Amino acid sequence: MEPILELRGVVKRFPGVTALDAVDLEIAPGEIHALVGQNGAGKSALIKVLIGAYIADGGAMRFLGSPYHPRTPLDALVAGIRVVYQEFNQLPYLSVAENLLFERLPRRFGILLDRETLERRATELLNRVGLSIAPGTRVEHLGIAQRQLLEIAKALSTTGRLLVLDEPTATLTPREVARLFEIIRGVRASGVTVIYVSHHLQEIFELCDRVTVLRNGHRIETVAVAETSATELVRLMVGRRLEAAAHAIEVAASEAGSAAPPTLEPALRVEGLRVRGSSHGISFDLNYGEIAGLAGLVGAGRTEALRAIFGADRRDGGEIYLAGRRVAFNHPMDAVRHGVCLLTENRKDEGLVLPMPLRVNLTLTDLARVSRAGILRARTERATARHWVEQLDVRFRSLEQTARELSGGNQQKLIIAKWLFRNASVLMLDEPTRGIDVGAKAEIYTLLRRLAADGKALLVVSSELPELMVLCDRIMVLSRGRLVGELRRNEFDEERILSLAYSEYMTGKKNPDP
Amino acid sequence: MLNENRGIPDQVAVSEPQRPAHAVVQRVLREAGIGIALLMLIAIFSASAPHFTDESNITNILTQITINLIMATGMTFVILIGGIDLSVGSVMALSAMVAGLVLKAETLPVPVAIVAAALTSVAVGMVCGFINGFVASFWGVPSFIVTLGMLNIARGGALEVTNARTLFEFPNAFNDFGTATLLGMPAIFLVALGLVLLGWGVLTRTVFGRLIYAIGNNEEAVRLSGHDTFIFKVAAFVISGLTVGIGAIVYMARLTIASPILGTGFELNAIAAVIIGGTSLNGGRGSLIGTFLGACLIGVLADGLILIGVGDFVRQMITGGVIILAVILDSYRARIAERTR
Amino acid sequence: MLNENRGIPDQVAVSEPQRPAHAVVQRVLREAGIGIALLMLIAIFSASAPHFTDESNITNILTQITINLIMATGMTFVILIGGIDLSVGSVMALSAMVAGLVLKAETLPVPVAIVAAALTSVAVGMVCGFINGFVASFWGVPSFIVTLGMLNIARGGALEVTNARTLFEFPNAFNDFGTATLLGMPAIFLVALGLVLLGWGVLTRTVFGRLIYAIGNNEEAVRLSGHDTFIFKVAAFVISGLTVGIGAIVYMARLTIASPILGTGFELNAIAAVIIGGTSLNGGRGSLIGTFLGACLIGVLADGLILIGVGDFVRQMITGGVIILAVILDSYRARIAERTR
Amino acid sequence: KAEDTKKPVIGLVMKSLANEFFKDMQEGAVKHVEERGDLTLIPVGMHSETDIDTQINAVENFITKKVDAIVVAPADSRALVPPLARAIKAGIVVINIDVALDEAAKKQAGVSLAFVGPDNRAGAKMSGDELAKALGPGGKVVIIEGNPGADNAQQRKLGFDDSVKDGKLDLLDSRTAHWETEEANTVFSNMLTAHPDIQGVMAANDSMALGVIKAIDAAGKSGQIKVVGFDNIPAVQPLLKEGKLLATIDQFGSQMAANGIDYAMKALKGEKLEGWIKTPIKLVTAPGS
Ligand SMILES: Nc1ncnc2c1ncn2[C@@H]1O[C@H](COP(=O)(O)OP(=O)(O)OP(=O)(O)O)[C@@H](O)[C@H]1O
Ligand SMILES: Nc1ncnc2c1ncn2[C@@H]1O[C@H](COP(=O)(O)OP(=O)(O)OP(=O)(O)O)[C@@H](O)[C@H]1O
Ligand SMILES: [Mg+2]
Ligand SMILES: [Mg+2]
Repeated sequence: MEPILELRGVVKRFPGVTALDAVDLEIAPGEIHALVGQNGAGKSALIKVLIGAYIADGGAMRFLGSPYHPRTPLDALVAGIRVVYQEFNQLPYLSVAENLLFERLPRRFGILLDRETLERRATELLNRVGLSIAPGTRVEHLGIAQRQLLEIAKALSTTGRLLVLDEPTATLTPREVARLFEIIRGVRASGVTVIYVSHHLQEIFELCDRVTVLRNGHRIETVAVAETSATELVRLMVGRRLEAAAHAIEVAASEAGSAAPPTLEPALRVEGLRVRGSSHGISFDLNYGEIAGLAGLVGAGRTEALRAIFGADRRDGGEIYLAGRRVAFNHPMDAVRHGVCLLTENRKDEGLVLPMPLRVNLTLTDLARVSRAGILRARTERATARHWVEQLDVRFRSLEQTARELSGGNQQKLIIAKWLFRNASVLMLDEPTRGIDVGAKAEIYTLLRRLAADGKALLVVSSELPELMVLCDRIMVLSRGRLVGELRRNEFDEERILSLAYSEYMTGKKNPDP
Repeated sequence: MLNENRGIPDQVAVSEPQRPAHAVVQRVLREAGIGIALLMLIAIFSASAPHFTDESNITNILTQITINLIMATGMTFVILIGGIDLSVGSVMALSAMVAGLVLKAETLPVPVAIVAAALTSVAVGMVCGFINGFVASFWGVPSFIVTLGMLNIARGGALEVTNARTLFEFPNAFNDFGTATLLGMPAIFLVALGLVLLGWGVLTRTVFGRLIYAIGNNEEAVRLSGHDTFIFKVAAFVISGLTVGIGAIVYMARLTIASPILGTGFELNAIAAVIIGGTSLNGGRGSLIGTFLGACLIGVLADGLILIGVGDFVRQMITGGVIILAVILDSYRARIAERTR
Repeated sequence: MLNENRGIPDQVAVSEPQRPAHAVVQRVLREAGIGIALLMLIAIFSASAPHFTDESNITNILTQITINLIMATGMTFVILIGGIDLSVGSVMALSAMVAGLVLKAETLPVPVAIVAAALTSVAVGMVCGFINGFVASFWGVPSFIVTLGMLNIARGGALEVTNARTLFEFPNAFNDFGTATLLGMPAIFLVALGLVLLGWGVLTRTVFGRLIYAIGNNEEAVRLSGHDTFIFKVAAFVISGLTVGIGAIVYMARLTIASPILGTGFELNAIAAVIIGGTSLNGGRGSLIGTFLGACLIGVLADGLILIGVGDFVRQMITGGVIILAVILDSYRARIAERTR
Repeated sequence: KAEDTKKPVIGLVMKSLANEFFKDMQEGAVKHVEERGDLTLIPVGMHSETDIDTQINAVENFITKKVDAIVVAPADSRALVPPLARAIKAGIVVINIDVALDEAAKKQAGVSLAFVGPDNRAGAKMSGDELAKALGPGGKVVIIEGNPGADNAQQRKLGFDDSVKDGKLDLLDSRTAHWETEEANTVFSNMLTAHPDIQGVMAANDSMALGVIKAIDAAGKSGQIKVVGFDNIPAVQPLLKEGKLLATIDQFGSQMAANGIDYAMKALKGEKLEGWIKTPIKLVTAPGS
């Protein structure tokens, strides 16, 4: 069968980097084709070339049997390509409905906005992805996972011939992931071809037909999913570092629990923390030398809880004790000064100063260490920055490169690096491995374990249960803003955690559906 | 790991949908914006300024805010896309001078001359607006600088047209329009009101309006959605030019002259009305209702302070202080609106 | 076609390290920004304007850009954090009036009076700047409106101080400073140059400067990195006030008077210098070198056009046109700089 | 308030009080009214010279307030006519001071009213003639103009032009500095570079003359270039004494509004006023010269 999409020798260069180096690719009609590769391998670049957001420096493409050279995203849209980008492109002050149908707003008399149709179709789309928010809500008020679902719903707003999804599940909990897969299968059944980018290999085995591995801008191999294995894919992705990566996860897992010292000293104690008018408080302890996990569904309030502890948002009540002493974090500055830090989930808006160099982003958390009497010491700063980005294996070209130019996963590594540089004693990490490839993930796990072993206290929020189960000494579960349970390492069990996560939604008197 | 969704309700509420009552409160709080400050000001002046509530004084206020309101309407479009238009005052003078020449053309019968003058004025404004928008968008240069350049070009042009002479002795039919009343309101104010309502409809009810907001929110996202942002950005400046052209005609009718130095500093007044009205200088957020209230606030303040009879210098200081207080008050309103979400 | 991964090194050289030569070109292109336009302008005037290259004319130009340069230096800080300061012209008048009273205080010996006046001027400027910054940051209201309010308050205040009278007959020692030269350059220009260099050092070499840039780019990220963004934002406005205070003293020395209407419209000039110099109105991007070049461009243009002898109105139009052309040219430069990276 | 005393109420519409000239005028009027004691005065100023709108608003507000008379120093000689005509139709006595309202505009509006004020053109000519006298025929001069489009700026320019013609002066350049000291300083510095042989300067007001004189000092040409101004503000007194300013014109602004008020009171008592009631202007030169 003739491929629906064909790439021949596609090249995309950035100053100092060849993001795509003569990539050949054939996508068969009706398949779900996975793209995998390490952070910075060129997956997003390939997609952006495909949809006309970047213009290729060389090579040729054919789509639906005819030459295809998109110069703007509009060309791709017209050709029938729909995309869910890795980094969201949303209109924060417009409504959910308007965002959803923005590509083709429903009209009356050619110019008037057809509000009824808008609401109706938006509601349909929201239902389709299982997001029950009012279509009139402004997007600025949504959490990161809700935004992700919104992006997916948006791509479904019009039917195309090719649907491209760049890491759509990075922040989703299993429930949303399962629903997403149903949707993708449904879309495929209606004759649409799908390109699917993910770092979650198990998703690829569950969903996809064929998989293409990219490394350093090269197409390494394309294989049928049925004929390969996770280990094989990892080997193709990471090359020589195979062993290290494969073992790292196991090491992390074995260190967890066992490495915890017998006498745990309380680091952070939260009592009756209430946010945004919630009636019930959250209370828990976090000890030095352990990694505690916080699990929950999308919108369960994990992010809100961390932000409130950190002083980034207003608290409505509750007390925080650090090493036994009561503290009042009214501003992130207070928390950071006390050695408590928060790695935020939204790297684009909250984590990085995208237009500034890598070096600047890294040292932002502790400028005192790279300055004397308020004067920056350029050499110290560069050396420090280099040390830390290399520690985290960030793929970078120059320390003067802006953070925006990094691939998504490398941006995430940069954020981790900047907080490690701060050398805080209590680390709260919100979705720390969002968009990070398997190899690097393992290394980060090892790193976090080492921090715990060094006596630091870590609180990790993740929507990936396996991640929490590998990494943590214990897992606390939040459900609709309520702390509903806590499991020690020997009690870890996905089903149990999930049923706890759902508990408040099932038993709640409030009818969740309007 | 993906098979646990058995037995789990299909639709888990991620958040409760907003109740309509809430939505209304929120909308009023958001759109009305500076309305509370305006009401307070009106209450204070009604109590303290003699003749403030006289019908004739209300007519005065309406007349006095007319020009600013017209210019601020177009300015709202420009600010919503994240731009700014500093040239409105000068372009208004240029429009007026050119239109004044047309109006005085002796070869034309009066009604024709009036219509031709109005069209000329609007055309001059739109051409200047087009240049502003085109240069700013095509080369991606800050509209602040482009319109600052246009400010100088248009002012120089306005002075050059008649070599700095004032044009006057317009047809009576034209001058009468400046003082005409309709339904007890100044006719020129009704023009402004009509423009505001039209603009409001365009911004809230049309696809064009949504795109204006969207570009101010996140131009890149709009581009990635397959829309051509260029023409919309240019259009916003052209609309500003259009209102400037209308403003010029209205101003000429009111003053019965066209002077090359008129309109000096009008840009700050128009921008102030827009920003006081809650539109964000970064674009993407705001409304014409807010602009309307902002223009009213400025007008009421100027009028009331004169009626109270405070000295000029003190009046200027109070004006500055009240403007600041109004936006501070508005920030509390915004916070409350936020909390009642 | 599936086996091409053989022979591909595990770590493909992701980039060559930047060559220094490149880095320098890039830096000049970026920082110099408007420099090319300035050089072109100088070349044109040198060829066409009689006496343009005379030493006395160069002294004139340096004198004439001094005040704008001083104000634009502080303005750069404010614009870098994403704010704007419209009050600089009025605050300058207020500073000058208060300082003028101190300078004329008959109870003080002349040297003491001069020092006291300078300190007073700077203090008044900084207090006004503090109020601007505090109100804008504490209540999160747009600095455009806050400083517009301050514009009115300070102007009213300046007029009120002496009831609109001009102050004159300052001590000779003070007036002489306005015309003194040092190393062949006007002393007041050296003051401005010193301020620019100091500011440049602060912005590029200190923690404070780093945070000013970072806040302008993404305030939330800076806040969440554990910094108190509030004080830095206030500080930027205080610095603007400080330069305004210095500007006021320099103005008084140059013109030997203090008038309550001085400085009208200076804000637009200062902002223009900053923006022409490539600093983004959205904050986070720009440099004082650019501001310096921007102020030079405005000064050279004003001077050269008079020397060529074009009429006032045409001169105003050309000024506007050249400003626009300069930023267009700059946009091409930016693109080339982007490409040679 | 007016009700309890039954005193007539007079509204005074001024130009920008930030200008000392008008500030003096208003203060003179206020003092005069205190001395008279038989009327209530409501003075209103405006923000800037080009702020015609504010003056119209002020007139409209006075009509609203039903004052008995309006004394007005118009910002524009034509635009103020229609609102003043409305005031007259509302039975309010209107006295025009400072700058005369345009005859044609008055005719169009069907009103006639008296003008109490100086002759700006004649004043400028007196000032310019003094310069012509000092330089002799062929003297190379430049003019620093006021705000283009402003009535008094135009009158003074015409007066200076008359002097140039009568005195057979050589006019090298004529530029605006918008009444401002700093701009005059800058503009004149550059004129001096372009025409190093300038011998005399006519500045349309004293604020600009101040800036011109500073530019001459900075160029090291003190005493070589003669300057004349207009308005006789306090700040030029030392310069007159030092001989840096050759001459200026005193329009006795402080009495102008007071005079206007006196005429308004007369008109209220039924006296018929018409035409141009000229107020004195006086050439001021260095004391003892
Ligand atoms: N705008 C840009 N400017 C410069 N370099 C860029 C830009 N965008 C991407 N790159 C570089 O191109 C390479 C490929 O990046 P890409 O975003 O395609 O990676 P990716 O495979 O999507 O990685 P991730 O899994 O981390 O998202 C990286 O080295 C990245 O630094
Ligand atoms: N009552 C509510 N009204 C509106 N929005 C709500 C409400 N409750 C929760 N939300 C939304 O859900 C989010 C709550 O949680 P938070 O972001 O902390 O969730 P989370 O568990 O971190 O999930 P995720 O980050 O995956 O979305 C809020 O940001 C808010 O957008
Ligand atoms: Mg990517
Ligand atoms: Mg979250």
